[in-house]
Amino acid sequence: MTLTTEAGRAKHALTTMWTIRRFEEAVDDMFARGLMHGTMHLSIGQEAVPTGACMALSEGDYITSTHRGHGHCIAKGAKLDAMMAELLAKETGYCRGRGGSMHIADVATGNLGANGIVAGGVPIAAGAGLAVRMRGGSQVVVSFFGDGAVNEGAWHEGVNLAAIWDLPVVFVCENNRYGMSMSVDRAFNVDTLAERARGYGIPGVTVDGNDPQAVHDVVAEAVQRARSGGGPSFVEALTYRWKGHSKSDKNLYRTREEIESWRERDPIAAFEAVVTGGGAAGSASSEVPTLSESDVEECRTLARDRVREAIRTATAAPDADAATLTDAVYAPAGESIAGGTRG
Amino acid sequence: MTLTTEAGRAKHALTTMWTIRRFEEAVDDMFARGLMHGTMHLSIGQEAVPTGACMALSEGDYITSTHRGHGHCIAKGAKLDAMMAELLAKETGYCRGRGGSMHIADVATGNLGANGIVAGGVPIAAGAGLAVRMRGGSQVVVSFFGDGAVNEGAWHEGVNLAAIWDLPVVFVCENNRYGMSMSVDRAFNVDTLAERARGYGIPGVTVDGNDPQAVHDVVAEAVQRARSGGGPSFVEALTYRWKGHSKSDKNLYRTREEIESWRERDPIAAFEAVVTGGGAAGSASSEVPTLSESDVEECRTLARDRVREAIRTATAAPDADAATLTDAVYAPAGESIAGGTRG
Amino acid sequence: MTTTSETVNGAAAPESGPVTGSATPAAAEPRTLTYSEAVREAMAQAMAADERVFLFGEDVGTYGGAFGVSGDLVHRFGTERVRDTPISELGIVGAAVGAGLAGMRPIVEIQFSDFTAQAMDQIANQAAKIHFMLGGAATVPMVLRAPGGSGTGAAAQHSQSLEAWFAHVPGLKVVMPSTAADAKGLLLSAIDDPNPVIVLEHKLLYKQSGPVPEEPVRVPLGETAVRRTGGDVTIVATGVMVSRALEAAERLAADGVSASVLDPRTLRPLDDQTIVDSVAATGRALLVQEAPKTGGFMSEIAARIVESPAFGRLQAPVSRLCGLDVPIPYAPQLEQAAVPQVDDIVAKAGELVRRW
Amino acid sequence: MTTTSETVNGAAAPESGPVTGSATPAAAEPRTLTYSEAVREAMAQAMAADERVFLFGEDVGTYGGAFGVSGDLVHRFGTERVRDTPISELGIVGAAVGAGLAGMRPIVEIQFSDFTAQAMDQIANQAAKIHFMLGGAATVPMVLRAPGGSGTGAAAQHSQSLEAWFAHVPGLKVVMPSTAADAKGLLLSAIDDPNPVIVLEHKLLYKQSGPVPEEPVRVPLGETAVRRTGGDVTIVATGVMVSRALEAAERLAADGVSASVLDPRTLRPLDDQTIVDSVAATGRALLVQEAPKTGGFMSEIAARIVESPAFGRLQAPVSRLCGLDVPIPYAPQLEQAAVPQVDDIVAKAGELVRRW
Ligand SMILES: Cc1ncc(C[n+]2csc(CCOP(=O)(O)OP(=O)(O)O)c2C)c(N)n1
Ligand SMILES: Cc1ncc(C[n+]2csc(CCOP(=O)(O)OP(=O)(O)O)c2C)c(N)n1
Ligand SMILES: [Mg+2]
Ligand SMILES: [Mg+2]
Repeated sequence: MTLTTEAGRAKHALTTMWTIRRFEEAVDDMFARGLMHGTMHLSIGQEAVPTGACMALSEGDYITSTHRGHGHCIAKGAKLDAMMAELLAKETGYCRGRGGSMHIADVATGNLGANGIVAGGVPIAAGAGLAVRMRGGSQVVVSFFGDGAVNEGAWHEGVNLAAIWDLPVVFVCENNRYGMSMSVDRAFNVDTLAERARGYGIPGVTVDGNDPQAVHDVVAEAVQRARSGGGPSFVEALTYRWKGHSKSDKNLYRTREEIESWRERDPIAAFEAVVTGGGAAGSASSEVPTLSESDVEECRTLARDRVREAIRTATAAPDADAATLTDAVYAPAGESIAGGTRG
Repeated sequence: MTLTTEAGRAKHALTTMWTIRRFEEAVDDMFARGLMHGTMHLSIGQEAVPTGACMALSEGDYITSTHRGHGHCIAKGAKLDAMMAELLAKETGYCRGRGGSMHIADVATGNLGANGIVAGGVPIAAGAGLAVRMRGGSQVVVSFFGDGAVNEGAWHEGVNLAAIWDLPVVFVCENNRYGMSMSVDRAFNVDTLAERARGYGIPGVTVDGNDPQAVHDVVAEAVQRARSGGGPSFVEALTYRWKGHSKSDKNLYRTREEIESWRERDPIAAFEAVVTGGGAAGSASSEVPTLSESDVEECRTLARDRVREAIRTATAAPDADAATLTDAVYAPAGESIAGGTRG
Repeated sequence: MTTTSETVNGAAAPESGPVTGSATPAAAEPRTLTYSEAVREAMAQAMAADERVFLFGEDVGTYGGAFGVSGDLVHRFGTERVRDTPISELGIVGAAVGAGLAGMRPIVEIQFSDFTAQAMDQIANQAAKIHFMLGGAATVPMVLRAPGGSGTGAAAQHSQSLEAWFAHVPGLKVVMPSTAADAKGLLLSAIDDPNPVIVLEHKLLYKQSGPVPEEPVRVPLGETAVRRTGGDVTIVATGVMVSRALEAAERLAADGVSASVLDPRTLRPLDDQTIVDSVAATGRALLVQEAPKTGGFMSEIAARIVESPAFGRLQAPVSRLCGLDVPIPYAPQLEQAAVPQVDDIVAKAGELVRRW
Repeated sequence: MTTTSETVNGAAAPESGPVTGSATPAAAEPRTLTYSEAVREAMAQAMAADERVFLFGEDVGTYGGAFGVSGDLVHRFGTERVRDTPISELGIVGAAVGAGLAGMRPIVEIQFSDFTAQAMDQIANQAAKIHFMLGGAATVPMVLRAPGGSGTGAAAQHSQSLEAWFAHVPGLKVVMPSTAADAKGLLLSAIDDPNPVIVLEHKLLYKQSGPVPEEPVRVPLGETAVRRTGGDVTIVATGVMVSRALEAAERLAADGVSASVLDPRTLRPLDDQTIVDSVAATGRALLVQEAPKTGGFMSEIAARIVESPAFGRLQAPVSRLCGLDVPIPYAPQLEQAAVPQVDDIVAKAGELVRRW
């Protein structure tokens, strides 16, 4: 499936990327203005990874996400107003204001949750994959994580479980070159993180994480393998975060030039160039452009309007209710709320 | 350095292996007769690994050991009576009867301790290597662990730290094909565990763990690399435990034939055959045998006598003293007891 | 899902003297099982009744579990549903969280409760908090079974009693069965529960026998059992200390001291009312645990007693008898000295009654 | 190794009224530092005095630490001694154990105390037990620093107060500094100590200032500080609750209620004598902690009070005011409601005094 040559797909990809970008910009702005509290980890610059990866998924498929999870959540189809409401600590937020940015989940679309713990979602993804396998289901689980997560014990154990049991999990590493401040060059003794995959006997591939088509292609192949019983895969997507790690980051550990050079590789601008045919970027763009300038404008407008609308709706919603603070520490007896339907 | 062609070395290797064998047989026997309690994990069948590895070390070098640690302890030069006393819960034991089999350490010879936690010693070894590095010392740390340990998060994190910081650590995996009952075939999706090494950017090699010369050679090369600043290595030694995992093992997970086939590859008998020149085993045995039959007999006798003497001494020693039970929970203020001298 | 209606309340107690656990009411010649068999039977019945239930952990398959608890289950349910795992505690608990989130009912066995230390992130930061962090939008139904306790010469890293760690974590439920019947009944309730439940079994109890109903009878979580009633002192004990307390109570009775023995069974949620009522009646409380004293769960019970109306009825200081503040030593005589024995309970309870 | 003779005993207290922390006696115009600067100064002085001391952890180098605590240390001591690590909490704590065993004096920073869950095996099963398991043959001198506490909107996995976990582990020492001076002085003592010491800092305190001696003045481990003396009620508080208790005490004083405020500072070993003496004098104890109530460390203090001679002097039930039994929520108004505030302390202490 190509995202670049089919208009519907191209629009979807572009709108998703713009929605992530606009959502994060809005969050950045509201945070700076004191309208949001806590901490936020933005995906600006990394939009192509969740977009490309989630377009390789079908309904019912699961994802596990991270502290830098807004993009995954949006790409998997979450409602922007419920996301924004969560960040604004509203009762209508995905977590009723209990979780905030680092814990947004959207069980309805298969997003089993962001996670404040680096690599926390990796064994959880293996477990979801195990559930699918045991039910004889056909779903696939995509587990997103950063480069930093790859050095956690949880990552090692989770990946190995998926590998030995041939679980339908695709491990997608968003390698943005840094943990909080430690570069992959210092945290790893290998050139590509994909080299780790071999030690678990699973395929590992490194891909341009700023190209949604490239991400999509390798993830789609991995999803296909997983769905047909071929077991897990590891995908390393090379990308970059434009903003600091979180609010307190002074960017002391990287140069302005490095940041600039990556901003010049803006995944959205590059995709627009390709689909409008202006791209020398090398993709198999046909003579006839896939999207017109006005198509592109439409995507941008749609993204901007959606985000605006989400802010409006969320802002008007009631604050999280302290009177019910002790609710939901425990689920009441009876049927549990399954994260997904049975296979 | 060859163990097989130099008489002194050959005797040392043979005596060490026989000492381990006899020690473990004595423990097995005393345990069966109710003279020892707790649980014991015996190294019978695996004697060549600690023997070959420790002969590649110099004084001042460190090791970290495991629940199956008697062999490491003996090979690193521990006193048999203090070991036996520990197993017999005596005040004269290495741990004053507080630790038992799973916690024997002999700080004087650089053995930082057995460990009841699978892979527990791996990050500790990295830390000892870090200490050496920071002091500008020239010691090397050998970290022993089983195949099962390789799937623990602690292993992953410890090996990576050593790798990125070029620490002088040699990771020696005693792959005896099983954790407690789970075979490496089911616990790993790779053919050799050495394949894991690549993911950390360190050399990994698989070796016949029943041949002390082979073990020695690869460990010596790794030690040399570590000592000269070349960083850590991973050595996988293929071996087999003849006995059950521990006292409660009914051997349901492996066949009698499998056990038999490995007993036929007895590391001690094979080494004797080589050094006495009778071995068709293929080693570069010269025309003139390295050891005579009486040399071999001498090694056996020495081992047997040492173990007997240890049992005698230990048995006569006073029991661990309950009156001082709460001693040594905390070290008193003042200088700490360094595990080693400063570099 | 099997019904939860067949519950037994072990908290009901006759006027005085020993209470026969929480067995089925008036079953003639109740069948006996070991504690370990009772755990196995609970798992077998749950797996038979609900295909979402499965067991996994290190060596739970052919080996039958490090303590033989899973036994032959792999032959009855196959290697998919009785699944051996690599030695990866954090990974397998995380996999249980994920499987639970995705609609299964995993039971994960950790070989020794000491190794929950490896898995604390998935236990305390994930399993316990996900339901709340998601505002109730998902549940993590899972059971983590692990044997604790000393007495086997396994030394400091294989003998801990870590219930206080888990009992301090909102979002977890924590169970410590002390009889074969409870081992079965509480485990069945734990499997039914939509929340993560930590079931701390005890190594020394595995081979002890007791009456166990054949049917899948639930013992509800959160009900303190009154194992024995007496008027002079209330002994609260957990795990293997319950049978020691009962033995001590018999000996105390011979000395003219009449003791109630209470077994909370579920530490979280704790049925403190039953404890408070008993202490209000006896005026004296002796709290017995195997875990080291400082920061142990009995300090919580002590605090609840003195915060309750029983405070005004106390005739003696609330008193704890606990493990010493030491790691568990290897030498048998030291190991014995490190945790309360029957003699210690007799002495301390006697002192409480006679001195105050 | 620097000398340990320059110690300050913060437990000494005048007759009544506020006590000015544990500053140097009678220093004219003492210099002030923030709590975070005080921690940094302690590390700098320890590193300058002893080449075995070094700091490592995630982003402690150029980044200066997630909370800026290490700041410019990397420029002063270089990247070997102020060492960035990968995200591998279990591995780095294990490396600290190994480095300590091999003769160094590591300080390891865990970015949020919540992530000690990842490292619990190396903390509780290795560091804490090795000295004992080896019969005293080796020591594990190491310091683990980690910030705890809520109030920053970081939600359930970044806001916990986990001191009770550590305080329950024989072999560990556990420190919770509540002032800048103690942040420095206790850390210096922790670095000197041959045992593993867990130092739980508090995020909300990092920016608070207070007088801090310039010299490397040790505050000994195991001495409860009397922050304020009063005759009606003893308030025991830890971490950020100390300053809230002091503020509450001022307001209570205006209402005619005179409160002592005690800060244990070291939870393990605990100086309970100072607490018991105070409670014996006031007859009332209010125990305030941020951590969830059930199984928190204040239950230990409650249990010790009622086991002590102070029991006979109690005029009111020993009372705890703690965090609710919930994970810390994200929404600011919920987060505030989840842990004790000044108003709550005023109300509860007032009630204790007036009602009993
Ligand atoms: C277990 C754990 N350790 C440390 C942290 C603190 N922390 C949050 S994000 C982060 C960096 C993560 O890096 P990476 O995985 O590459 O993700 P990125 O932020 O680059 O998307 C760190 C250290 C954490 N949240 N959890
Ligand atoms: C963290 C941890 N998990 C589980 C165990 C229980 N256990 C002790 S030894 C063992 C098997 C270890 O296998 P391996 O590492 O291959 O060593 P071997 O016994 O074969 O020498 C297990 C599961 C343990 N001691 N520690
Ligand atoms: Mg990153
Ligand atoms: Mg093995």
